[in-house]
Amino acid sequence: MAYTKEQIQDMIRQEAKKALASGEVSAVVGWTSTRFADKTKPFFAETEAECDLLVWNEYCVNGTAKYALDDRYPEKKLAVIARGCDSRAINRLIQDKQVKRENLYIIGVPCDGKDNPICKECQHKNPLTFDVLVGEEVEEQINADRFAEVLAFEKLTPDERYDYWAKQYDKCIHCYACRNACPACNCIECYADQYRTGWQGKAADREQNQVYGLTRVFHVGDRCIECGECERVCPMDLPIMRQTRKMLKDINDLFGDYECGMPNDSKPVLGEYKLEDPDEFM
Amino acid sequence: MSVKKDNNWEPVILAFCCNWCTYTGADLAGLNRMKYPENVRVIRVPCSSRVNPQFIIRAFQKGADGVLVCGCHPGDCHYATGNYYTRRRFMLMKRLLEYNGIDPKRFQAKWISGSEAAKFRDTVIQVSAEIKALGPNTKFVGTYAPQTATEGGQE
Amino acid sequence: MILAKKDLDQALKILSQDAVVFAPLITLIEDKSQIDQPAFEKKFMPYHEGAAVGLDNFNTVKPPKDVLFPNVEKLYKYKTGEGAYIEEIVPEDKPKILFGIRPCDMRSIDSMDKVFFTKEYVDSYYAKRRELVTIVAMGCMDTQRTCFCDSMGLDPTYAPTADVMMNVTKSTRTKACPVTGCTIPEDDGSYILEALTEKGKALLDKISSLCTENGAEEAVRDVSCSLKIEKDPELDKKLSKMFEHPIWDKITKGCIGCGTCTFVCPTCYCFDIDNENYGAEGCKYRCWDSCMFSDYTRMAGGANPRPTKKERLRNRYMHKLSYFNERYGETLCVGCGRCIENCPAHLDISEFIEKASKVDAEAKEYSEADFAEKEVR
Amino acid sequence: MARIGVFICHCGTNIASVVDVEKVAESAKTMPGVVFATTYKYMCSEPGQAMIKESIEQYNLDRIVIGSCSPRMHELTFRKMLKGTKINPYMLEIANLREQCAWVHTDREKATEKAIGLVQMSVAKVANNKPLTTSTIPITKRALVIGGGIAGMQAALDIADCGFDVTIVEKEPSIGGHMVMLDKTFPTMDCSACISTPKMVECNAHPNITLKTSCEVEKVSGYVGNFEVTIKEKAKYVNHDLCTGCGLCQTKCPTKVTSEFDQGLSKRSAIYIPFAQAVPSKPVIDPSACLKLTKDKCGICEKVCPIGAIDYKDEVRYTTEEYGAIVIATGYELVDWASMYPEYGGGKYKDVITGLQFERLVNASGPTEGHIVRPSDGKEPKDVVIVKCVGSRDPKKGKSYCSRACCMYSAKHAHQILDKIPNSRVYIFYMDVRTPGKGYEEFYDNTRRDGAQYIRGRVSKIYKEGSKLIVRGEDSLIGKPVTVEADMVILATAMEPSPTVADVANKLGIVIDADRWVTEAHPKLRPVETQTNGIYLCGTCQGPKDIPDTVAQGSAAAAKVAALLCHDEMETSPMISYVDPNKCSGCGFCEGVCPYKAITMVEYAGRDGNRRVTKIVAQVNEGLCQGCGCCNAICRTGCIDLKGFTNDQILKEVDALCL
Repeated sequence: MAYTKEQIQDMIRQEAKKALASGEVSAVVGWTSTRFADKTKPFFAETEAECDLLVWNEYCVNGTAKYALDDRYPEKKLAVIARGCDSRAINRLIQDKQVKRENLYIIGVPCDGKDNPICKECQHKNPLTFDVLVGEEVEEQINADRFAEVLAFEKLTPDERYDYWAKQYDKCIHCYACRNACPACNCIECYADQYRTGWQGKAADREQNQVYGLTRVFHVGDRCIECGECERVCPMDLPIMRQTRKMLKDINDLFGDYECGMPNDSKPVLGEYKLEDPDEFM
Repeated sequence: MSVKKDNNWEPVILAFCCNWCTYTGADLAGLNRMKYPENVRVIRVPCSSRVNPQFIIRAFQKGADGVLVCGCHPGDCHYATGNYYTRRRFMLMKRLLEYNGIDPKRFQAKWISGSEAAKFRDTVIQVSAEIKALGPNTKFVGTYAPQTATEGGQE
Repeated sequence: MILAKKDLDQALKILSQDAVVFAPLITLIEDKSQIDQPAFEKKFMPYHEGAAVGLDNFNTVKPPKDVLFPNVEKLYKYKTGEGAYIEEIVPEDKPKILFGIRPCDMRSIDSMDKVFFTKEYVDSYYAKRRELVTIVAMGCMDTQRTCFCDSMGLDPTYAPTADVMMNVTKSTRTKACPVTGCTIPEDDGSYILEALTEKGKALLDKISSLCTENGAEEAVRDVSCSLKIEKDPELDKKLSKMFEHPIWDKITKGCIGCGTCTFVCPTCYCFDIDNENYGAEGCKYRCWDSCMFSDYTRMAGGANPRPTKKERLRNRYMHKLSYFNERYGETLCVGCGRCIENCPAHLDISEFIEKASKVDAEAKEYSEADFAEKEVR
Repeated sequence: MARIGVFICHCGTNIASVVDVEKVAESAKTMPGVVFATTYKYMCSEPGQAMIKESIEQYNLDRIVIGSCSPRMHELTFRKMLKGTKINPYMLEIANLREQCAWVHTDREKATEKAIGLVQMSVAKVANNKPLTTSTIPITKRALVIGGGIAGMQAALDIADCGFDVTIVEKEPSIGGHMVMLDKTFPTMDCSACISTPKMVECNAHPNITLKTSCEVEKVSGYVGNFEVTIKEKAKYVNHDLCTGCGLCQTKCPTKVTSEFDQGLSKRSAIYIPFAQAVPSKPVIDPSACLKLTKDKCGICEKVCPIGAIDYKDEVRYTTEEYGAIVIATGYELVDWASMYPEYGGGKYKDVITGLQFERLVNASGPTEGHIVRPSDGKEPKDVVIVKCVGSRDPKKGKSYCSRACCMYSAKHAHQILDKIPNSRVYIFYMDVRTPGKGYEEFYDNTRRDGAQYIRGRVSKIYKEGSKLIVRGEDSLIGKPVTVEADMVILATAMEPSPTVADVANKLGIVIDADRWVTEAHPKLRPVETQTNGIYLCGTCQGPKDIPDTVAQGSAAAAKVAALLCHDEMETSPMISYVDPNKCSGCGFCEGVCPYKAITMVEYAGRDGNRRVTKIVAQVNEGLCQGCGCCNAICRTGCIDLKGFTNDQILKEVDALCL
């Protein structure tokens, strides 16, 4: 019998209290309600009483994994309430050596899909790594047309494609929300923050946005866990996934099936090679 | 956009050549007095794997009409495994640029070894002919134009 | 003066003959691959024939400050070597009309005027643009759920410092907007325009042919925000004593340190200056900067007085609610709610204002539990 | 601001004939940072260099651009020239106006325009050059030779003669390799043992050489001049310090197992020395055959040993030592012809033997004291067939390459058979006879004159009929199939690298090709070096070769090692990567792509916000890094940069494109 939202919410609160009681955990990262019914916000429960503020409903859309980067050298563990995508984000951070597994206490919660367009394409509702699991595993679905958006967009003519992206990058206000929300963007100091080195200007005009947009695709393209946070957080609603998915599709076609953030993920595609890779530059 | 605007417009093509193979091949082409068009400018890099995708975007923005990345054949890279990474990186880069509207002929990569002088010449002739046919590159070109100071705000 | 709603486009056409009219236009974002449903974007753009003007329903995401203080503005050009020159790039002196901005945005322009004009330094670029612009403020018919301008001392329907105040007439029947569901005037409604300054009079004279004299019509004045917050009037003084208060640790935990709130906020005016070289020539430009960026206060050698997002968000709230008061005597937050609507981590400045007002300034620890939101809107 | 001097060379008429050098110099003057520009007929000549030095002083230049021939030609010359001036030798960029401009273009105006563009790019790049100084790394004056065959011994002896300490690591109980198994060597037919055993003794006796037999390389780390090698010493169960080599234990040992040294043609005891002249001539116990070690019975050797040198409790020992250079000489093995050619009997017939087995038969210290007899019944064979290219030059079945030495040793075998067995007949099936050495062709003629019957064609099938072996082949010269009834068949099987080479190469981090031969740095110009600095190779590990070439390569490798070890320090190229530890987030991607394993993740006392923390960052080993820059393109934050080709320099070069 499947648990109801409230039951899971209570179980989460119990687990959070147990974790805090154990003394090993500094805070439990979850969601709490805001003054708006259809919005929850990320929340660090640090005391017993605050655990009762943790909520679990279809509006818990924010990613919780990347908050582990706030304190890269913690004394105590950080408990993270992880849905399927969050656990993949945690795998991503661990595989990029930015977070140590022993610094995390993961409370896995199978996710029933949130108020977020990406959730209907989700192939990993159940958390992949966790210390304790709350509720029951839900049935996974295979998203057959994972690259439908890319295939449709590829049919356009080059000029149409360029104009589309040019308009999108005209809209971009260069606020870096997509970078700060993305678990694959986990550098201590992003190349874009060192604009003195000449890579990337600070202006939000089309030219600098194009450099930033394409560079980010290349930086995260082979490690993107398709959690959709970049599109959710963008204030100007740019279709960022449409770019990174293109890279993932190419990697799938050229170098074999590829999904990131999985427990056995090997080195990122651009960081390794196979002798029998396809070659078109002869 | 390149220097002259009239009909005998000459494309500007930037070629990243790996020092041990393609650059040597290009020198050999010179030694043998082979002839090829003037619109390729070579940047010497130690290995084709030194070329960062951001250089390519920068090149198009600064007015290159075509970019060429050349290196040793996989297997005989001077640094053993450098060009395996180049191969993966620029196969993905080529498709990404095409996806963003840049004509695939404008960005090409080729394996040219130190002894394939003729192949270097033929590649240059072929690439500059293709790009001359395509005309000046208008995509990704930087909005900065010294003569017209673009007005701020919404234009 | 009364202007019928159906004559609005005609009026804008007349105005745009000798001035660039910036109005909140709704444009369709064309997606030829038809993957997503058609998306619309509302932005202050130069009015052109047949453009869909969205005077009502929601406010624009990108504030109108972009017209006066563009996100990229070239300051001067130079050339080195032979034939060297330095030449200032003066904003083109074409008069502009900022049509249909909300009282909260108007108030933010007032704040920017204080910054760019007072304290013995006048920013020539901003001054040139500001002088060329006549502003037609539009009173709100309805407010978004994140609007709380009346709690910050503003009247949603009246902007005292605009050149022309435009309101929907009381007699206009209202309907629910099909897209957003908020109340908007019927098509056969009318607007009442009232000139508040000389420039406003000049503007109204241009379109006087379309308008009729104001009989007994009155403007809709009784609009109030659904989001009410109890703000301590002396909040700025209280905050100045709360720099080390534990509330800051708690409130800033969820923030992801991006620059969205600063770039959508109408009152943020920080900018950075850089140059772009094109061979021997180049230009100096200034562009928006955000105090939330990690390299905003990074100094030589890597020292950074505001290293983590806690210090940066504290600095942002303190500037909005306390520092600006010390310097200019008014709060810099106009309650437009854009940062609440667009914050990726769903942080809420109004929630902070309420909590900061209620909390004991000298408290040594602070817990969210004792502020649990009972009533959820 | 940079003070750049631009010097355009006429190169006689090479450049000046096509490129308007004066115009290039004129336009160079307008480029940002250029304070002086001139041209000269021969910039690389003495007066040319003097003119440059003088203008450096006169115009107080701090960096220069030279528009001349390819940097691959004179970059070194101009750098040496700058050593004499106040400018750092690396504040120099060369625009390739000859090979890639003047020589390849005809239209004078366009070529000049391109030349100006190339100079612009070099000026833009040089404006961002930083002074680089070569650093030096200490060199451990010791060499390690992996493999104790003739190649390894020759290299070790030559290095030792230069006064350096050498260690030979040999996996077998004795050094000597394959050469010591042979009887005679072509073309002079002098006895192989007589020329290789003295070398073995010399190696054992040489004060600078330490022999480590029954040992293998376990782990190699470090870089040129500072290799740290862990050597695994297999359990010998005999204490070689005590043992005098009296040989009593070997005579008393009851167990008999096939002798690998005699290619399976004879037996040896469990406690054994591989062959009589083994060096060191002290036995080891074969753990898989010894009754004591397998079933805990017997133990005779311990009882018999007068000094008590036997120790059944012996274990594997690991020793770690420092070396400055490593020479890999792991030698060859014969291919497993039986699985490749079932049609030749696939190893069923005892009388179908390999060349090495024949060498043991004909060898005086071999199992038959030199009498050529049939391994099946011990009778003297009358008709012998030698089949060449078994596995070689046969891509479908075996190896595609030619094993080089078989033509000559097959002729030698024929010569020996005809010599030792009166009125015997020898048939040699061949495709081609390759005699590429001094005295080789004459040797081949003598063999034919002795009566060896050369039949041009391949053998299709060998099968037993009665006591005879029927060899069916063809004679392509007369275009007919041929059948020969033979008493014995000798197969000239192909060479392949020693089975351990892949493991050793992996540990050393060097590259082996598809056939597992070690890849040399350059087939013609650097045949005894590998691509990794400080690691050299010699002998058949690099490819099939005969003894003269192997010995020559042994001495060549020794010369290279001596050239390295004779200096106390070694200058490293400054064009290597360096990491900015503050910006590095320790993701380790650069470590993964470095072909030379030059990047390691180390602890660094850094700062997180205002807190002191130890973080993990990448660190580049200056000795190992060869400056390929692959890590630069992988690093997302751009905090690892290649000196001489920094991101900033290349970006400025790309920006210079738009002028």
